[in-house]
Amino acid sequence: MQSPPIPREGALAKLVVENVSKRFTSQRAIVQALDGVSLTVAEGEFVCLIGPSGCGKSTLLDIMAGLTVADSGRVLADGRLVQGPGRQRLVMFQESALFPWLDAFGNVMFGLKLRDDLSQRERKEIAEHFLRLVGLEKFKHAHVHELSGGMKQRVALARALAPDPQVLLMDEPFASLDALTRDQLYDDIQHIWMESRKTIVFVTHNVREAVCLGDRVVLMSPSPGRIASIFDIALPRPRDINSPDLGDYTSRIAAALKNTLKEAVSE
Amino acid sequence: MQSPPIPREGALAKLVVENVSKRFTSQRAIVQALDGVSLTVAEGEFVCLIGPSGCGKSTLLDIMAGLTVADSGRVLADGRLVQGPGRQRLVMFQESALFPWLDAFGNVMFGLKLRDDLSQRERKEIAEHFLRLVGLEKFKHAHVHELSGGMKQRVALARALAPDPQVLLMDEPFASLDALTRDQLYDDIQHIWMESRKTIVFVTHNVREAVCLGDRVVLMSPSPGRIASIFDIALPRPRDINSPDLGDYTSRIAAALKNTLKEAVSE
Amino acid sequence: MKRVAVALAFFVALIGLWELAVRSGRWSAVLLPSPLYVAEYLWAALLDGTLLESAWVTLKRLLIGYVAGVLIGLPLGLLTSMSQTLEDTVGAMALGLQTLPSVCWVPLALVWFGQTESAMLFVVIMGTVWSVIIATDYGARSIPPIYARAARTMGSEGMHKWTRVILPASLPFLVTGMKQGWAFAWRSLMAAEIYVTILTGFGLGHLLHYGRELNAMDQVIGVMIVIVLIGLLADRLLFSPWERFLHSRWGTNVKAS
Amino acid sequence: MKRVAVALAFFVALIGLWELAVRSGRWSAVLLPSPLYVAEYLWAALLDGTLLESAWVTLKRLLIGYVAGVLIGLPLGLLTSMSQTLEDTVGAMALGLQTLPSVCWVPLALVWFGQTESAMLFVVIMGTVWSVIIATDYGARSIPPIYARAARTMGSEGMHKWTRVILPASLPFLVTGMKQGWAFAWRSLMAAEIYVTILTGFGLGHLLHYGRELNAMDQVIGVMIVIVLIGLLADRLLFSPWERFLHSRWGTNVKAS
Amino acid sequence: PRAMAQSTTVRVGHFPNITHVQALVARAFERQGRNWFSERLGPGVKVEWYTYNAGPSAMEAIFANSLDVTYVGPNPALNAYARSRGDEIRVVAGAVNGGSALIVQPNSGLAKPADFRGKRIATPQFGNTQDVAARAWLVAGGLRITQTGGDAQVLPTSNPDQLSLFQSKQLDAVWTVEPWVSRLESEAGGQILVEEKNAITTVLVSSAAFLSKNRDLTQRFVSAHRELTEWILQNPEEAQRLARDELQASFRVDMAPELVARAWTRMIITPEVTLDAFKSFMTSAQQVGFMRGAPDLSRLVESP
Ligand SMILES: Nc1ncnc2c1ncn2[C@@H]1O[C@H](COP(=O)(O)OP(=O)(O)OP(=O)(O)O)[C@@H](O)[C@H]1O
Ligand SMILES: Nc1ncnc2c1ncn2[C@@H]1O[C@H](COP(=O)(O)OP(=O)(O)OP(=O)(O)O)[C@@H](O)[C@H]1O
Ligand SMILES: [Mg+2]
Ligand SMILES: [Mg+2]
Repeated sequence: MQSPPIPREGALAKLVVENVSKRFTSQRAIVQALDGVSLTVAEGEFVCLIGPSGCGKSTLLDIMAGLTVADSGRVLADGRLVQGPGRQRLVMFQESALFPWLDAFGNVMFGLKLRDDLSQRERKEIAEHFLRLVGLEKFKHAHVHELSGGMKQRVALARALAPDPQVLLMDEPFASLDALTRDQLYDDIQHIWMESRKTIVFVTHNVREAVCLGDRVVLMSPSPGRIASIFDIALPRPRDINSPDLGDYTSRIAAALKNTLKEAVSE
Repeated sequence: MQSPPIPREGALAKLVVENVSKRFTSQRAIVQALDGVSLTVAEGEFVCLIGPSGCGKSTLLDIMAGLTVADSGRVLADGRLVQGPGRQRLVMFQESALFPWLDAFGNVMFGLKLRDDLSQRERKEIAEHFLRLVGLEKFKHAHVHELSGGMKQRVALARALAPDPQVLLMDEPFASLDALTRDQLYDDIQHIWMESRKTIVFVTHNVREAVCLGDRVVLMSPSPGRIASIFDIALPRPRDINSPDLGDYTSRIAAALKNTLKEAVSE
Repeated sequence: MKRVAVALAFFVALIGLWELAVRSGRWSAVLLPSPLYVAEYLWAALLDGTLLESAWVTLKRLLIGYVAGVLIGLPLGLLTSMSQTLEDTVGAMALGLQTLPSVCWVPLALVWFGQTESAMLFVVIMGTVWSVIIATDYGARSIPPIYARAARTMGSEGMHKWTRVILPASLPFLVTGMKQGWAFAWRSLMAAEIYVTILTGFGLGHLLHYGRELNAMDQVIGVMIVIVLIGLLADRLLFSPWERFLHSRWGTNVKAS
Repeated sequence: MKRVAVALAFFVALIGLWELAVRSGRWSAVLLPSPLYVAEYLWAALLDGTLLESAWVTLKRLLIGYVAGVLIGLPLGLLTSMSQTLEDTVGAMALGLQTLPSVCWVPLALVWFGQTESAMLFVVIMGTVWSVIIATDYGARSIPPIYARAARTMGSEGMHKWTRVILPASLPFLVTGMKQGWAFAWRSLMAAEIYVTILTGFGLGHLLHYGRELNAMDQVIGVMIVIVLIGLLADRLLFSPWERFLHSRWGTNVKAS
Repeated sequence: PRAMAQSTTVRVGHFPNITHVQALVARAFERQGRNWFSERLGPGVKVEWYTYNAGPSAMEAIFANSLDVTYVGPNPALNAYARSRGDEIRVVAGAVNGGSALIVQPNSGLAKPADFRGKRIATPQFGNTQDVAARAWLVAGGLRITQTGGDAQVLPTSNPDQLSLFQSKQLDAVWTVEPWVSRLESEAGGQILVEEKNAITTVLVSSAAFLSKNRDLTQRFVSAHRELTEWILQNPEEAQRLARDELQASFRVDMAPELVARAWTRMIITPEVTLDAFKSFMTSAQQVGFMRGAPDLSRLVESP
């Protein structure tokens, strides 16, 4: 799914989005979901995409994943043109995309079974390892609907991590969880990221969440979807979502977010 | 549904919960959902119930509503024994309990049609008034599934307010909404409450939400469900959920909440 | 528009192939009559009134029996949904009798009612009623309890609760059950008409049977086409409006159209 | 336990009432034979082998035809789900032919295949295949797109996608469609057996028809009871395991049992 | 109104078959404006004709009270009498005897029941006179026969199907009734193995309730039937023509004059009927397991 190398743009750029535009034509209207978006994500970086509903965050993520084809512009992963989905860039979705006909273990195995380079025993070991990592070794054979929302997203995380992708694309993975569970998962994801040093692009519309998790926070504005501004978050890790240290960044970004909304309305 | 008056306990007590216990026997286990809970809610007061999952918040609310019968203890509303659900104490539920076979207007009319003291024209006017109040006059004839989560809960609020109950019992009404919508609704509910001076009991497990909305925050602890402590929130209104003023109360209550969890686990 | 054209082209091509197959002479005209003959039969039967008469006889039986079946099944289903005991008894009986192809009732119906309309109605009712009972029962039991609780806090009780909450809330199940009841009723009526002569009127099934008796496959195929058309029409007229209502109200399964 | 007892008591009481009704003498023995006679018939037919023989003949036809129908319908349904054009053509044809009671195929089947097993199989297949096509098509189209997208990012494509994602994800619809196909096949086979003689073997439908020919309502009712039992058993053996799997995996509709 | 209708209308059933010759001739007369029966039944009495193609459904019609009198084979009548424990059916006159036979394929070598092991014998209808006769004949020859199988396969098949199946050699033998016996002989080269010259083929049956309520009327009906039979015996040529016309006009059945004439020679047209004949039918029906116990036949034949 990847073409031959193209001359590099940035030395350690894992993902390069170049001038990407995307327009949707539905029965009622034409929506310019993305309009000339460019973004570079470095290897091992944790980037958060934030913005009001409909500003094109999911669309951008899908284009990075290769699930959606951009109208113009291109996406490079490791300097190669992205032409379709690849195991190197796994997506973890907003709603639970776990397969109900498989149990927790079966779900984690799904991606692994598609890797021919592993023996069945290795696959099992890897799946068990990642279930343990997300703290669900006891729920190996639980059915999907028996898991709580938080547990489901943990399984989804294990499923996304197990095939050892270099890039993890996450689309509001914690949006439907309650606050307590969410707080727990902020810790988990930070630990996992710090250990595995994956490159992560994380979509959210919760400002505090973005500040807590990201090295950089990319703020997008709607209609047409564009990158409005980018914030570097220079805070030590791990960060606590309830810590007052986040307050400063949070209120700055929240204010900028409100601005994008106002502009969108006044336009 | 209400028995003759019983000598009052507190002059302006709208709702009195006296030593209420409730136990559920399911196939697998016996759960003491509530154990000797007493609580008095004054007229026009805004009380928030908070506590970890399974501590009996919903059960207590249902008993106040008259939907569930307590094993022992009693509930008085306006000094009368609560023996069943009554129009004076409407419940607004966590999940959307809107009727999908009716449109927004039809849902708001449902409770009004059960009031014989109104003419059809009055009912229509009232329903329109409340739809306007929650800002949905344009969506009068929208189908339920066409509304966003926040709009649905607005219709549910209008439906609960329209029959003019004296007490509003709300069971995590905003739990499934996204942050931006929620913030908007915090403002709305505070305005409505300040204007109409309903008595409100509001269940949540979001500490910040409880602090933002409540005159008092009642913290419950699980297994068995009991009232752990009560916090008076002495902040001016309207309160902004993002305001740093809430920080102090929030961290105190959050700490107390974590304590109840630890105790529950160590027990 | 383009999609309609494609579908039309497909069916025209199908008929063309059929005609070609007949012309090839590989099959005798008894085995496979030409589509032209079928059309000729249909035209003649339309002109001399047989087709309309028998379609009317069949439809009358079907509609009366079906409506009666629904009117009996609906309250019974609501009743069984209210009590565990009724569910274990009447419900179990309904479950058993639903698996019985209702053409099996024909011999009993004939000795009970004679070769009359009543016998046909009985068979149609037996085809409808159990499906409706089961669907209503299941529907009423599957309603999210939160609807009933919300209604109760607003003061809805008794008849009001049944007609304004339970019944509309179980509509999605009801429509499924009523569709199934219709399918079974339609099948059993056809089977019954093909199987026995009814003194009070000849339906489409009889016409088909006579086609067989006369070895007139053009008549058989012609009547089959009419039966398909009536089936599709009934679906369109009876159930599509409800399904569209359901889908637009519940927001489910909106198929791209 | 108590519930089983209640149900048992109900059915025993029902039979008791029936016997009483017969004893009252209001109905002649031809209209309503005593349950004892029915039991006697069943016992005798069990002993002389008629019942088992004909049940076996019927079941063989049903199972072979049904399996063939599913094997034809499943891939066709997946195919139509993949293309709008196929949906508009093959799908529309399936929709039309599904409304045709498949007993209507009997006359054609007889001239095409003679009074043989093949004719019966054809009728059963016509009862099954359209329902399976429609259900598979609908099921494959109703899959939440997020499943397919998740599978794609993990590298699932082609056959793997069809067999490991699309098919299992549409299982809930498939089972419904296969149940409906079974119900239609069962109904059409009974109707066909009652309607025509097949040289290669007598099934339950023939036995029922013979009961009618002898004016032996005890035989008719006895065979009906056997048909109900087989229907319930088939449901239990063929579909309940799937449904239980579905309900436990998907967590839907878990009925209090 | 119902009682009125009962007393002024006689609902009569018959098959569109040459062995129901009295009904065919009477209906042919009616088409010519001669109301043979109603003229003899008294003023205000109407006759309505209903056509059946099988004895059991005619009997069903009597049970369900949609028929008063019918021409029918003796076995369905006997069977219906036994099933209703003698309460519903009365045989009031004879009509036609003989005319049925067992036809085998030419040069088949089939001669006695034992030769039929594993063979297929078609009969016109399950449980009808020829069907019971065939089964009883086989059982008497030592074969085991059940409703759906046994040592030989008795295959109830409609008469037109029999002919084509016999022609294509899918049937080894057919036990049937005129005119099919003649057609099988002439069109398929079949050979007659067993011929039942005196067996009853058609009788006139009345509903017991109708008989007891309208004894006089039934009596007049029966004597009209006897008179008609007499007329047929005296005018065979004209009767044959009338029967053919009626089959042609009402049922679109085309029968060659030779065929009818040939069938005529095998039929004995008679209004007489005796209980003894039914007793042997009962024995046969019991032998083949169609009848349980030994019903009391004393009320079966009742000539009013
Ligand atoms: N398949 C599609 N067809 C038509 N329009 C689409 C499609 N997908 C997205 N859109 C439109 O494109 C715009 C951007 O959508 P997108 O899902 O990327 O927004 P988002 O930022 O992820 O929003 P949210 O926060 O609600 O998830 C929206 O206006 C949406 O309506
Ligand atoms: N109908 C019931 N049958 C059996 N157990 C029940 C029932 N309703 C509640 N429970 C149990 O009672 C306890 C309290 O439940 P309740 O719903 O009141 O908790 P809660 O505080 O509202 O929890 P959450 O925050 O998850 O809504 C839980 O352990 C629950 O499992
Ligand atoms: Mg999105
Ligand atoms: Mg709760």
